[in-house]
Amino acid sequence: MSALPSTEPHHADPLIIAGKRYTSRLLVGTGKYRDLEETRRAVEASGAEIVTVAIRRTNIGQNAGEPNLLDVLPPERYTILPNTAGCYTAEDAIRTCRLARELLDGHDLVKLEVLGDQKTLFPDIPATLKAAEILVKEGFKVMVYTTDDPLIAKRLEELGCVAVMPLAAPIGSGLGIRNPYNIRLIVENAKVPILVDAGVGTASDAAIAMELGCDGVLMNTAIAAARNPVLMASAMNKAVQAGREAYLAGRMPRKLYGSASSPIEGSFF
Amino acid sequence: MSALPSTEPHHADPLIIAGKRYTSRLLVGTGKYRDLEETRRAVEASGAEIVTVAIRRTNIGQNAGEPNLLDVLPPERYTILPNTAGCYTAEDAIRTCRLARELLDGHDLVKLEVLGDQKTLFPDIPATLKAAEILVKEGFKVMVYTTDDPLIAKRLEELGCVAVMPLAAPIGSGLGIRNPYNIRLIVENAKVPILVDAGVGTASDAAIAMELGCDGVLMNTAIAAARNPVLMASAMNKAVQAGREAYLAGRMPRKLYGSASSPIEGSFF
Amino acid sequence: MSALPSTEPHHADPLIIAGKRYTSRLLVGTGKYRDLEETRRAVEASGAEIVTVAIRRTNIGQNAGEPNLLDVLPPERYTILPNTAGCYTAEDAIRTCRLARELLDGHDLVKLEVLGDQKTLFPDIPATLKAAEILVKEGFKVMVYTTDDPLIAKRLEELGCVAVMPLAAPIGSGLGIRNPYNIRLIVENAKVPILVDAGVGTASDAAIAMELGCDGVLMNTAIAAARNPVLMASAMNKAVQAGREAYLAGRMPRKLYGSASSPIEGSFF
Amino acid sequence: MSALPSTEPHHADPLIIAGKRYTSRLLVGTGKYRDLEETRRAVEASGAEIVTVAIRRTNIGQNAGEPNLLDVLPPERYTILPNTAGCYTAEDAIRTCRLARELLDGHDLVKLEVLGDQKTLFPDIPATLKAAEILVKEGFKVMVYTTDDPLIAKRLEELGCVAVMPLAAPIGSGLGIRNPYNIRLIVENAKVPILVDAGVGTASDAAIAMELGCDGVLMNTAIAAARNPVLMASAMNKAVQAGREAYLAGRMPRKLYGSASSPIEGSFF
Amino acid sequence: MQIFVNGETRQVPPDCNVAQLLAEMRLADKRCALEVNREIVPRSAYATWVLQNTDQVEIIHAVGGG
Amino acid sequence: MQIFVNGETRQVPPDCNVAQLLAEMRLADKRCALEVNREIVPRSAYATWVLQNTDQVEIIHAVGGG
Amino acid sequence: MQIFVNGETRQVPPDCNVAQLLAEMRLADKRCALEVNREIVPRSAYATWVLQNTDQVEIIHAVGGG
Amino acid sequence: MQIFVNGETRQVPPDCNVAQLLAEMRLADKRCALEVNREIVPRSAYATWVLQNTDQVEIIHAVGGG
Repeated sequence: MSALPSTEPHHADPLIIAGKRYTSRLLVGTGKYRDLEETRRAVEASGAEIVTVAIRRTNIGQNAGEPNLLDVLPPERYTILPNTAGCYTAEDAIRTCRLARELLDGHDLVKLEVLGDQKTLFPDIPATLKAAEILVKEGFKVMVYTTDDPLIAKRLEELGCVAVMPLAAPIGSGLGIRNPYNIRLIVENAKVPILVDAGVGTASDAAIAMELGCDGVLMNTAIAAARNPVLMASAMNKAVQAGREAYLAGRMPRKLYGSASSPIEGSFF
Repeated sequence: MSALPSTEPHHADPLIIAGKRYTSRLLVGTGKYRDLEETRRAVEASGAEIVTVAIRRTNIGQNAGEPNLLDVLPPERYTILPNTAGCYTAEDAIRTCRLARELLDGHDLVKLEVLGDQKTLFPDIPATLKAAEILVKEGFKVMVYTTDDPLIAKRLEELGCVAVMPLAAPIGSGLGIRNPYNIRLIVENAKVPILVDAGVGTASDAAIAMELGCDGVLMNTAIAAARNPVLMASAMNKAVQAGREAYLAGRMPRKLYGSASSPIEGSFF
Repeated sequence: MSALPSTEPHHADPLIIAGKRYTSRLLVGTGKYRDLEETRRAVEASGAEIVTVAIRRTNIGQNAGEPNLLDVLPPERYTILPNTAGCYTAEDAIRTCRLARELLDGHDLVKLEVLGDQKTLFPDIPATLKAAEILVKEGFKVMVYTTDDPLIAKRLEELGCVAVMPLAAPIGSGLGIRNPYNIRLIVENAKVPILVDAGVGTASDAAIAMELGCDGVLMNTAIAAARNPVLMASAMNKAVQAGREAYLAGRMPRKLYGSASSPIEGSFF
Repeated sequence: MSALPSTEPHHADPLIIAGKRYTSRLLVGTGKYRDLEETRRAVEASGAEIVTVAIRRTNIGQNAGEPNLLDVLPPERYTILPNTAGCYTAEDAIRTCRLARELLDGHDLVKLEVLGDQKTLFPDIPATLKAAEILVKEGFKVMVYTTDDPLIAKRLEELGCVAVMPLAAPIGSGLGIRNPYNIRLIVENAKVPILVDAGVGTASDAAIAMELGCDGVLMNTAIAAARNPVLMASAMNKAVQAGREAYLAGRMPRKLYGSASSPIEGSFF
Repeated sequence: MQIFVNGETRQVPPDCNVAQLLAEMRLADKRCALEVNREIVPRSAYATWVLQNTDQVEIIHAVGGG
Repeated sequence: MQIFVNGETRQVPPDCNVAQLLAEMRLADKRCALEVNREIVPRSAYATWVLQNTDQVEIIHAVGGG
Repeated sequence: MQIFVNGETRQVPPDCNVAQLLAEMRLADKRCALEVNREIVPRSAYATWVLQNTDQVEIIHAVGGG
Repeated sequence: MQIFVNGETRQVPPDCNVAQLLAEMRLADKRCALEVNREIVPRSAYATWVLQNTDQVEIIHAVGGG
């Protein structure tokens, strides 16, 4: 089978973000794990090449000699995607991105999220638009978290974001894709990669996102909060590939009634 | 990763039907393909170990010298599952199973389906119960196609069927799992393997079936009627594994509201 | 408007069961109420003309002088529909129907249910078929509770049942219509009234059942277990009419994209 | 029953917008009808007290002597809600509102919609925020059409809009409530009336919107594009009442398994 | 003599008929139906149907149910 | 003199006022509103508002819409 | 002598046995199974099972199906 | 002299530069980035950037998040 695209979807079908090619379409977060070892094993099982990290003060999660997150997820191996998680203003998000760029020696790919509400963690759209515009001007490659509003998604693309990442459902809710219709509209109109970010709960949710034509999926809690995170990471790895291949393969048309798989002719009974 | 169950789900987690162990949980049909070569490549890409075939007169699909289905799917490599597709009476189904057993040198694993209606291809439940009882008495290992009625599924198990296969939706409809609630009830009460048979349309449908706790999925049209059957077969192969692993990993609980993946503490903004 | 069917749906559009015309398409149960007065008020608010009752020993719910259910729901005003609730064999159901007929002076309309499982309260289909056949032979007008299996529904019609009543979801679950697809198939093929029986949870569930083309809805728990049963009874009364009128009115076609309600021409901006 | 709130939901349970009380929670548009007589009859059957109209040049739909829309829907009887349908900029929407106020002798209740895309007719959120702010400052009572983004809905309330009207689905699509989860979030956080505007396709859609806790529903195409608009108007009238009553009555809890409606005790079988 | 009514034992006088039993149970004017040893006794036969020792009597009525 | 009414050119006599324009268009008794060069003319000013050459006049009313 | 094979009439010589029929049909080396008058003929009996006039023969094999 | 590091007060010697602060905090060889009074200090300037009294210093690094 090794000659078939079906078994090497990666090489045949790369994800390209800001000009860089990736073979995996699953992006993962690094929060909520038991420890760095579990983080490392889950990320490895997920097959992800892009991992998102938060930016915080050093006196947090930093005991003398304790390994640092980037020790177990070396930037030489993974594309590190610093995010602005927890920022509720454009200013905080921009400041976080600038620090992250310094931290990563000029690496300018960032995940922008400007939250508007602590209960739902929905994005603040006006503030997101403002921050995106400034960050793009400053030369950042912005992957932006947004709602599933197709017009806002288009505007973020027009502002120069390198990827638009609508939520499937609230961050950490695991409710799956609440509005496939809007995700489909966003995909239809997009010229940059569309990744579902947040809300995926289990493997089939990820497959559905890919079958809708999304270019990738970013998730954290669905893996980290599973009973067995490493096994769920493997499940998500396969689900994203399955959904992508199903999208490329072109699903059968739905029929309202039955249609036999076996020939009628040749019946001896 | 090779030590992780997540990457070797098969060996760690076999499907056992009638005492035989299988590493793949995807069973596939062999109908509706363009030719035997496409059949062979799709079956191979699917990773299936059990393939179902129909029983018909030799003057059908049999030109001199033309290869036979069992030449491209050798019984030495695949477990051949003859089915009673197209039978509308218990008698025809039983007769078909007896001929199939003779054809396969005593191999007694069969897929029983007794249809009740040409439009929906729904099973005729009273006739299915009758045929199952007789076939079990005659020593057949019966994998039985049925509706998603949990009580009928249980009765078929009690009659001695080695696997119960409720439909997700009508054969060939591709409508996906119409009633996950019933499938879940069937799985909860079963002591034999439960496989979703018929109705799957795309990869996420297969993943959902497995996440519901099904032991496997049997499909034909979803692969054969895809634009690219071989690629869809690969998608289904991965989707079934993904769904199984997600089921074993234990999905995160759903939450009505958001829950941050990044720590609040340590914010400098 | 009074000339419009829209405002007098009843007279224009009767429900006919066993040759008798009814203006209401909502049938209600009488169980689980706080007391007989609440039962009376809820049944009145529901507008139901057919009410179903259980048959039990007199030493149950029968204190000296306490009013009897049929005192508050006089057979002169309501069509009493005795049911075989709680019967797990065809024999018990038949015996119950015979006693009910004697109780109601020869009134022979009965609701047949033969349960197969205490956990789900799903019907036992083989036993239901057997009981239905005998009861029809004995001259009963049988309204029969069944699963949403379209072929079993058809068989019950062929056996002579005057109405077929598939479950929407398990009795008392309030899960709504689990499989609208099957309900639609049943309706399409039926020559007798099809009523959804069991599983409705709120008003929109009842409206959906009617929009699918059902001839009526039978419910009990959705009303009796609401916080305000009398108000919910009124809601169900309106929902069933709304769903029926929407079905008759012919809904607009669904469109994937927007379509303006206001004219484009004449814009001055 | 006449003493029961269930039968007089209106007087017991008014909808209050901008300080004015309404007994009907269904608002209707006036576009897409065959003629003004059908418009009049449909509006009458709907029971609506608030009807929305578009503002266009007089040389459109204005033949000498032909009755004017406001002749068949007299402002003395109906609350006329001029809308900014077709406006794609804040400026056009504001200009339209000013002309409408002049047209209606200072009546200042308006429906603001600023569209962002001709294909989906989704609102342009930044332009909508801008127009709402200006119109409120000019003393208009603004009922505003928006997406189902809970944070934008809240911001529009904070800007002083008298009602917030999220779309259920694209205008004229009839797809029903695509994301009940977001609608629920909007309702939970609102201090002004929330009305679902656009996307309703049939009666159950309207009932579902009300069961989610919405204060009302505005629709046009679902009625005007039905096969029988007047009958559908009646259906919607009842569906909105049914959904409202069900919401107030408090639906039964959902259960995963069955729960008998008839007593177990007292069985003689 | 002893009979069983709705599963409970009950003493009744010899030659007691169904009408008398119902009267004694204050069910004479209630809407109910009756079986003796699984055979339905029509209302018209209450006065003439004489109960026998160890008869199994079931008296049923309508109760709330769905 | 020539003005533009709802996007179409129209000849009107000099010193024609809004009230006269509406009368001539048989809209005097119709419920409508009016803009001249994007400025709203209140009903009370119709008789005194004199139109100028090349004025852009918009006359609107309510039509069916949703 | 005439028999029926898979629903079609066929002439075969007298005393023709199943093995001969299959050989003549070029099915001898094919994987198939066979019924005569609804009775299954085991492979081991092909050479000894002699066909009779008007026998109904069904020869089946596996084909693609699901 | 007193400065503020990540929101906490800290005593440092006069003329202390950023490199010395990081060394003292055992962060010299850690991957982190640094702001003084909201201005980013490039790694290349650590040795020459002298801290002033009451300077607000933020030292950040990457942690698990999504």
